[in-house]
Amino acid sequence: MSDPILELSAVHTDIAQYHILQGVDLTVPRGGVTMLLGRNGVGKTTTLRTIIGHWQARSGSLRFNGTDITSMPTPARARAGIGFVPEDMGIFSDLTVEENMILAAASGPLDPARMQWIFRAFPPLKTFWRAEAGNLSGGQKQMLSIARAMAEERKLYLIDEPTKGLAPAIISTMASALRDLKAKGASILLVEQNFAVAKALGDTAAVMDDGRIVWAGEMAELASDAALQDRLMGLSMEAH
Amino acid sequence: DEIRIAHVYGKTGALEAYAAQSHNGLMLGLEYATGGTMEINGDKIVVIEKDTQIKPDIGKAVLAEAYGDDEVDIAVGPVSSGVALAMLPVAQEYEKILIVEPAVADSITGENWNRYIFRTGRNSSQDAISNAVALGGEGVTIATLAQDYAFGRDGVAAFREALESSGAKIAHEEYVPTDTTDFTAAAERIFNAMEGIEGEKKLFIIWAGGGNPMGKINAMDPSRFGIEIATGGNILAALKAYKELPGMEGATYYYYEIPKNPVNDWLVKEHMDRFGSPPDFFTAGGMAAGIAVVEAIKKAGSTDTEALITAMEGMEWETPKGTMRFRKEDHQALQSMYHFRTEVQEGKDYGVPVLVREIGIDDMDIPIRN
Amino acid sequence: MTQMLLETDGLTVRFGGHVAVDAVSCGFRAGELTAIVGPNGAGKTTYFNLISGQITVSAGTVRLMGEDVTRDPVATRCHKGLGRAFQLTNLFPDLTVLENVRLVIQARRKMGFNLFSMAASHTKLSAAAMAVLERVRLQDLAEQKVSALSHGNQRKLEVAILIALEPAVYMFDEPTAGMSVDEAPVVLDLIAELKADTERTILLVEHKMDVIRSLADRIIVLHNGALAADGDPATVMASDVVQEAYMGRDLADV
Amino acid sequence: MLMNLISGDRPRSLVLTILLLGILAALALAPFLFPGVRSLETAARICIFIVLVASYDLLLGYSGIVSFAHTMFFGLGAYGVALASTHMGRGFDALIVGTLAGAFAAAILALLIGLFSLRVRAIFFAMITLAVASAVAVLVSQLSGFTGGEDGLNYSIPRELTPAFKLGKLFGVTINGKLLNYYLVFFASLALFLLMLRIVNSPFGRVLKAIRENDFRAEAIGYRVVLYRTLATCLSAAVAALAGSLFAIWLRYVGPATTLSFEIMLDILLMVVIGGMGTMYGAVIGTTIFVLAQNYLQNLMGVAAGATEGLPLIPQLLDPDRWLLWLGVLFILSVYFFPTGIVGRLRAEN
Amino acid sequence: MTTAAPDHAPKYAQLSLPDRIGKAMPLLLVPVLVVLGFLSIGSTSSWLTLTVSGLAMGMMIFIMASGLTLVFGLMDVINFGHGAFISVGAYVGISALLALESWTGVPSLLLNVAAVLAAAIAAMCVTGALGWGFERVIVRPVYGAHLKQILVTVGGLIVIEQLIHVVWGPDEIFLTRPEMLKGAVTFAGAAIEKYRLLAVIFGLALFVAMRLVLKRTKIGLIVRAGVQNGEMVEALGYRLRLVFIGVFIAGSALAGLGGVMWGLYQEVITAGMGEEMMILVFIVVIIGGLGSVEGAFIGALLVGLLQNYVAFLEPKLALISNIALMTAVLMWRPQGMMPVVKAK
Ligand SMILES: Nc1ncnc2c1ncn2[C@@H]1O[C@H](COP(=O)(O)OP(=O)(O)OP(=O)(O)O)[C@@H](O)[C@H]1O
Ligand SMILES: Nc1ncnc2c1ncn2[C@@H]1O[C@H](COP(=O)(O)OP(=O)(O)OP(=O)(O)O)[C@@H](O)[C@H]1O
Ligand SMILES: [Mg+2]
Ligand SMILES: [Mg+2]
Repeated sequence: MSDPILELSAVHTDIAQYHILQGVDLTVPRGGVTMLLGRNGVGKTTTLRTIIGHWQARSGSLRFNGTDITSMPTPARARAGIGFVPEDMGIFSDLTVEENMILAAASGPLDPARMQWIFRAFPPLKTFWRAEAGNLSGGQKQMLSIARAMAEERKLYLIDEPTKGLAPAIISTMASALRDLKAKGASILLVEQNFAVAKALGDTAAVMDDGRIVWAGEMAELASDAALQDRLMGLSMEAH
Repeated sequence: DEIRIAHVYGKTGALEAYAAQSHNGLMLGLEYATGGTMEINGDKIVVIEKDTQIKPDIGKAVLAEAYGDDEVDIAVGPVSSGVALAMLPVAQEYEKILIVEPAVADSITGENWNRYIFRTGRNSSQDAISNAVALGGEGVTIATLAQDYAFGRDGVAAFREALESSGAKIAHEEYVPTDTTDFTAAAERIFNAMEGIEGEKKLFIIWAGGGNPMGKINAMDPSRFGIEIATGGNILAALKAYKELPGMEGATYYYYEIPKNPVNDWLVKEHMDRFGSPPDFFTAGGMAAGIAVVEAIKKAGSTDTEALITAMEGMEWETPKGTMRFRKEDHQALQSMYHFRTEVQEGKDYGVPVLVREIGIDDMDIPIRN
Repeated sequence: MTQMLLETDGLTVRFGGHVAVDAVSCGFRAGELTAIVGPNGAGKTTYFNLISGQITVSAGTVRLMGEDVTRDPVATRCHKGLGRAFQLTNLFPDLTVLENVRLVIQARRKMGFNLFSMAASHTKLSAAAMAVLERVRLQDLAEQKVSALSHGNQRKLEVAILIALEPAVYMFDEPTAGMSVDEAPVVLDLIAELKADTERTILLVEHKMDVIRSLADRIIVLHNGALAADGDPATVMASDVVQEAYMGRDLADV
Repeated sequence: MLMNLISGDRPRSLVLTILLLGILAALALAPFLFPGVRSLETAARICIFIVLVASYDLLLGYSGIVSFAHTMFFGLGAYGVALASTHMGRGFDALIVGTLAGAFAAAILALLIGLFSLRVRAIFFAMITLAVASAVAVLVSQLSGFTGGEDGLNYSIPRELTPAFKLGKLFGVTINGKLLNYYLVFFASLALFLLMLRIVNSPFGRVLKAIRENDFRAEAIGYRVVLYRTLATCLSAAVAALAGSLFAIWLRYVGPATTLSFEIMLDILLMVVIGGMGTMYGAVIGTTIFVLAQNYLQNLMGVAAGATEGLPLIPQLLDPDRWLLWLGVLFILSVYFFPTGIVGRLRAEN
Repeated sequence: MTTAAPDHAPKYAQLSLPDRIGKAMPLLLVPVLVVLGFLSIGSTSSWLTLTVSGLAMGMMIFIMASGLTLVFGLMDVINFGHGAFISVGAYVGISALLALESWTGVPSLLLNVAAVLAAAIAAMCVTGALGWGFERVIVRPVYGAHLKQILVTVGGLIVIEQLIHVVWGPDEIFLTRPEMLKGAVTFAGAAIEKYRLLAVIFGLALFVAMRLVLKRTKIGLIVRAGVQNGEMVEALGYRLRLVFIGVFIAGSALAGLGGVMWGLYQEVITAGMGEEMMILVFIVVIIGGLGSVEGAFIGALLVGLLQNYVAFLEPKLALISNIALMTAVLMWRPQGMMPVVKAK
């Protein structure tokens, strides 16, 4: 196996006076989809924000694609090839959909072929191309947020709960878009509450509790072991 | 013991430049009148400075402090009329003398006056009336331009009143907001009003502060309509704008080359020596106040307020502007003004006001309004 | 037939030329839970906004217990019994969790213009607020600032606020989005509890089919702003419009 | 009892408690502790500005409304007293009529402004209030026959409140009308301050905070935002007018520069921010520090300039005439070092 | 490859005619005002004088407001320091002009304009550098907090004004314009100051240049997005700090340019001159709509024209014409005429 695209070791992160991440060790293998799972408030979002650099790790190290990024500023991390879809979607609501996308393509103009691919996955973006992004529906905003990360080729995508608020039809097109990304060689770190999606997409998984990774392994192993799920994440995933 | 004098004036704030002149003048005046000893009858003069920040409430407070805590005998100042008006009752309350210099509002020695107030500075009426005397004459038609607030309107009113007897008449009065920067509209209105009139036509401008209406209206070529611009004197820096207006006439309060008397000669020489520049408007005023203080104390023989008032009423003394006299009725210092014409002179980067005629105390009928 | 608790009649709104909600006429009875489904951008949230008054209608009327409330301001409608939780979390971020709920109860008791008493002396309000927090299991976080809450807990607080309002019409807009699998049931059980109250009606926007299946008495489908289907869950779910426009392909074959 | 008086709003910091008690004691005993014209002048100004700043904080800190018209209301109160005293003649009846009329007019004007323009965006509301305030200032200057124009008005207040009214001596301090006047100002200010403390700690105050945080949501849980904001504006305006009346009674002079100028507006803003927005106690601390600085910075600098004489440039920068420079630095530093105000800072250290 | 998600066709209704005209309305305001002016003034020569000089005044106001459009309109920073930059620009520029006496004193248009350009460049360099320092020291901690911005920048304004006193002394400085820019040209009975014509050229050039830069580059977008959600802009790979600093420097430099132009117009400069213009400049940016160069341009022309017309027709009303204009525009369009950025 080649070296992992992303490697966190013993990462501690504080938010104000709270000690939130308490020694996270996490690897994302190159070219795969890694699911980051866990209950509400265990630190999943904080982990992603630490990786992109919105929170600074107090100690521990982060390696991305062979280089140490622990003390890099956020823009440098992004330019090194990390795409980010935040939990709150991070839409620029006063800008139009088009302007949001133009900004997303940081290194040049939008690539028409890529746009065609994005429009196929998220048709409403085409319909509302010139509309103010703040007026989009909740699901449409979520689409835009994912589309923005896809506007340019990245080596690693950090995606925080992308399916919340999406209709089933869109979830399925989004899932296949993510698989397209993987097919193009990108790696993905995905936080997800929808276990069906997690099961369908994940190659490997890591489960968090209380600011630590409490389990890591193959997704298939987790998916097939209801007792393990119950232990790690409370209720059985299949319960509802 | 000591003779304590407070100089209460706007050291900081928008009028800072005037304040410095006024203070230098006051100190020079004290020095001149005491022959350099800074003592009167063996008592040392101590000058305490107080900053009004050109705020009336602060002015009131620091004047009260000067009279109450610092126990000064006489206070001098301030620069701004608004501050002066707020200070007047304090003098009355503490029953001490306040010599107003150089604030100009008529009401200081007019309706708001009390018997503890003297003023060495000129008032707006003196300005307006001297200009009327300088500009008026049979067959002259005048338009006025002034700022639209009490001072501007009062100034024009006094000017109009004084003009009546000279045979000149006012064709148009234009008032614009105090902070006007664009005078195109005002000029158009004035031109339209004056266009059809025959004879000598003048536009008299009363303006306080920046904005330079003379230059801007002059740039619109009023001579097309046979209109000449006229205005009063100003501080040296402002005379730069007069360079574009050679031949312009008006009346001024002071220009250092005009008065011919020993006090002024001393002032000009000392000022040049110490500061490397000629004395300006407010230097002359400050000096007049300084000399007045010394003369009054000498004459009264003490710093007792009642004695001082008695001594000062009707007192005549020498200043850089010649003899001044505190009028008994309202304690306003009567003084000469100067009718001037602007000339462009080699080596000076401003328009030089050259004396046409001294307008003496008796040439002006300054109304008593208290 | 029981009287309609809430009715919309030809409810329409246009944004520029875009007709986001297109002449929707529909009634909701007390004691019923109606699920509103539809693709993203179908107009579900906008429909809620029209009912609760956040945006003004272009045409049509909203009637609450027979009374026309179309022109009432938001706050007035709230007092009359239209309660609303938001799809995108919308709270008082710098206040504590408890204060968020306490304010709701204070509003319900119309004590807002009480100028000269001490808020701290109204202990009943705090107790009532605490009781609501217990129902959504946020009692341990009562003194936390909302901005320090994780996303999932903020969603729960959003639900708590609606419950504290005790409205006649509950409007939930994707209450469980982003809630983890062990937390979502708490909220769903709560909604089931509310359903037991036959005086009230519940409107629920959801994209999760299992949730709808377990809770809904009736489903209406919005599509491109218009009412596309209305009926009992089984029939509607099986209909073409839902299958094509909404479900797309089944997740199973992702 | 004490808790009731301060409406249960504890200072929540030992240092803050000590500071507040210190300020209260100093103001209460000012005429005896610091005899002299200047210090009494300063103490009275602190009392009045505490009320003014607190009333502004009700608007800014608690309701999140940025208004630049606060000095206008302050001016209304002051002119109320001045005009009543000018036209009705010297007397307590004039003071009462002027005060009430000023407060009433302020509330009405606030109501109009509020109903008209509280709906626009916050930043534009700020600009509209700035515009209205400057229009009023222009009006005052234009109606010089009535208002005294730029010169303002001098008038007399009842003799019992002036230094001419002498009662004797106590602890070596002359008891006269001026002293009575000071205590009138002091107790009125104290009462108004406690009233506002009560208001911000009432259920109404809580709603204001909620509206400041998220007006959209406040409306959605049943609060008529416009009504609350308008009422807050009116209350704040009325209290500011009362402070203005006290100022007029104390100063016996009103003019545009003392009551209406934008400069005072900025001073108020700074006092609120230095003290800490959204904490009534911040008004006390901020005002005290600022007024003291305003009054004594120049003296301090004179000393400093003298001490550094001989050094290059420094004495020039420390020249008392450059006190505004340091005031500007104070503006900057206070925001830098006290982003949450002094009160916020003190509380955080607990 | 994915299969497409089901497509939806949202329904569209026809836009009504007034809706469509409404969009172009701000562009029509200037011509409408000019025509109204003609109808109410009557005298052609007066109208011509007032109109041309009003437009030129508008251009000068625009130059001063242009920097504020960037800093306040786009970056959402209320910078009262802008007023101080105007003053500093004027002082630096006028000092440069006084030093270039040999270019300004001769009646050569080329040399005269070159002197003005040199002065403008000197002023822009100094105010740009000052802006850089200002951003680093004063503004950086207060992005997103309007109130604090007002306070710190007022603090900065006071400090800079006082430093002007220290460096140049407290006296106002009077100056005269370069030879060829003195006086007026007269035609058809109307007199137009020559200097105003130069201001028109400068203003137009600036307008076109700003439009091009903001339309052709992502800078405007980055700033607007950055104000809303800076973290996200950085996560997209942009060095937001650099962009903010750059825009702030540009805004300050434009203030410097405005200062030189205004100083030359006034022929007298004081430390407080910029501060005095701030309300007017804010009004222009607000009625134009935040972030809009076009809006500020139209706003400035409206202000210039209206001031002149009103001052001619009814001088008393000139006191409040700007305030009335702002209030009217905000009643009509609560976000200003052509907002690019939504006000908060
Ligand atoms: N700004 C903040 N200040 C203080 N604490 C915070 C802040 N942001 C998050 N936290 C705390 O950090 C912990 C982890 O939060 P995080 O958002 O990473 O959780 P999460 O796993 O993403 O949860 P969810 O599934 O609900 O999104 C939570 O307990 C939360 O309360
Ligand atoms: N204020 C507005 N201005 C313009 N268009 C709007 C506005 N609000 C909503 N829309 C549009 O109306 C349509 C319906 O939006 P709405 O939020 O109601 O969808 P929704 O059904 O709730 O979708 P989702 O499931 O994604 O939340 C969307 O296409 C949206 O872009
Ligand atoms: Mg999360
Ligand atoms: Mg929705």
